[in-house]
Amino acid sequence: MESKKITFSIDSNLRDVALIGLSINKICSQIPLSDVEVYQIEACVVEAINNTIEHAYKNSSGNPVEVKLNLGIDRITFEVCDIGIRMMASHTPSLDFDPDDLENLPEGGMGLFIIQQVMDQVDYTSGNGQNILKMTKIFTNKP
Amino acid sequence: MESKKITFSIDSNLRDVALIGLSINKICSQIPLSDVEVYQIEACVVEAINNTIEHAYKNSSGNPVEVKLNLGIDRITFEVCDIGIRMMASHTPSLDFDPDDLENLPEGGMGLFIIQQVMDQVDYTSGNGQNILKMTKIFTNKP
Amino acid sequence: MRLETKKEGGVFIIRSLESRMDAKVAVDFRAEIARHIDDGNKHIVFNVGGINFIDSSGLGAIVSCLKHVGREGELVIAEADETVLSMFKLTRMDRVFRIYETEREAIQAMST
Amino acid sequence: MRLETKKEGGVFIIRSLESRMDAKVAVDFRAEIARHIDDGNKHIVFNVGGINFIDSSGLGAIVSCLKHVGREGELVIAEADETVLSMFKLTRMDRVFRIYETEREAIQAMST
Ligand SMILES: Nc1ncnc2c1ncn2[C@@H]1O[C@H](COP(=O)(O)OP(=O)(O)O)[C@@H](O)[C@H]1O
Ligand SMILES: Nc1ncnc2c1ncn2[C@@H]1O[C@H](COP(=O)(O)OP(=O)(O)O)[C@@H](O)[C@H]1O
Repeated sequence: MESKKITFSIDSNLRDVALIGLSINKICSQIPLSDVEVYQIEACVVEAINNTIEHAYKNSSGNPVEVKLNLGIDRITFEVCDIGIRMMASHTPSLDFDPDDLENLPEGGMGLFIIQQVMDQVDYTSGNGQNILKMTKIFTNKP
Repeated sequence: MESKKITFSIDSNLRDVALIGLSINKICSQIPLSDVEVYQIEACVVEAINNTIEHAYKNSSGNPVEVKLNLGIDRITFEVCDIGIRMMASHTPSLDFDPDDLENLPEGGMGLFIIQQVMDQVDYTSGNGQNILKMTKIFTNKP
Repeated sequence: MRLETKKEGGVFIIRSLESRMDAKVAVDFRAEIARHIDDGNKHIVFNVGGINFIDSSGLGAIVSCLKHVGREGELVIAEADETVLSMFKLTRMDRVFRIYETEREAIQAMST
Repeated sequence: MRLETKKEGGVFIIRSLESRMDAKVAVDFRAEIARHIDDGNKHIVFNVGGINFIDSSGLGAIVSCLKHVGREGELVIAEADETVLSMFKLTRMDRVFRIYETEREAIQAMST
């Protein structure tokens, strides 16, 4: 069976991000994943879109954000695409902090870490003025 | 508050229609509508997309189908767009049949009728090679 | 379209293993049920309990099966949830099909 | 972000009337809670029972409030459902916040 495909497009505006999140949540709830897994996948895509809006487009609206979903037999992939500023050479996102050191708790910098934790594969590519964060989650299909 | 906007794009392939249907179902389930109303709105968009694939593109894949969703304070609109064959001058869709006349029960021709019944406003426009079926559903917002 | 079928007395029971009965699967459904009808199963209960979405192609396929069983046969619907039922009502197909709340009731009504 | 607040003894209770705590609302949330803290409410229960989605901006806003109440104050979480809780665990924030099953338990733990 060929994989199912859909593209979601919004303007670079935090207001519309939830519309993609909800859509992905419902589509993922049809595949063999737990509620928590579905939620975490939604969170990853939302984090990636937020990054695009906040960093690639520096919070300015009027720019295109696209998410291409590809649902295969045992995996789902998301390509989050922008034509803004590209991300600097990818460091491995880490989240090291002392839970008792109140003053130094992180208030940000958790997005890429969450994505790394949840997704099975994460790639970032830039070319021809377009940046693509590709995330893959593998699931076990019990037909 | 400005309205929320998202565009869904698929290839003209019946396989991918459900992905838009599911997305729209979830988004509509966040607004003040009953389960039956949400379902019927999903059905209308699916009918419109099916028509695009079956009639505008004569069941050939490889053509673009777009659905633009606009969620306002008291209404949701859907624009189903194709660049295929345009619909003939719109007749008022009717569904008249004798339920006891087995041989003459309709097996098709129900799509536009369903859309007319469910939606508050339906417009079809063609221009610049693009056809757009615009459907509006009004709801009462109780904040 | 993945279907589960069984026979109870003279009644043939069909249940969908898929939750959506849309244009993608309607043609297959029609063909598969036609085979069962041609095999002599003309008293059919279609249990739609597992279906949570049906469009006009799905409805059309069921109507086609109803025509195929003909006047000597029957095809009734069971366990439609509120949303699926609303589609039968919207297209006035609730006046064409006998619709039962449970599969059991449908089978009993047919056997008598 | 629409919030409901109330006071029970010395404990300030916040409940979200919105189901998503994401980047869109995080900045507002932070500012609004900061005002309440500046008004002297430093023993806070955040009942997240109505929230079914939180992202890292939402978590960051809660962390910011925790810092704001400071060492003399407290900010605890109550009624996180399984999915929201998983986000606290994923970011190890479950080791930063005291998380209670019910609002009642949270209030009691704070009052003693
Ligand atoms: N899509 C992107 N485009 C450009 N830069 C990005 C993008 N995503 C992430 N970054 C950079 O990586 C950093 C870490 O991102 P993240 O872990 O999501 O945390 P946060 O967004 O809260 O800073 C960001 O601060 C930003 O500098
Ligand atoms: N998007 C479209 N493009 C071209 N023709 C259309 C389109 N939608 C509907 N039509 C025409 O209108 C007729 C009625 O459509 P409909 O009520 O949906 O029933 P059905 O698709 O089952 O025939 C179709 O048979 C077709 O001729």
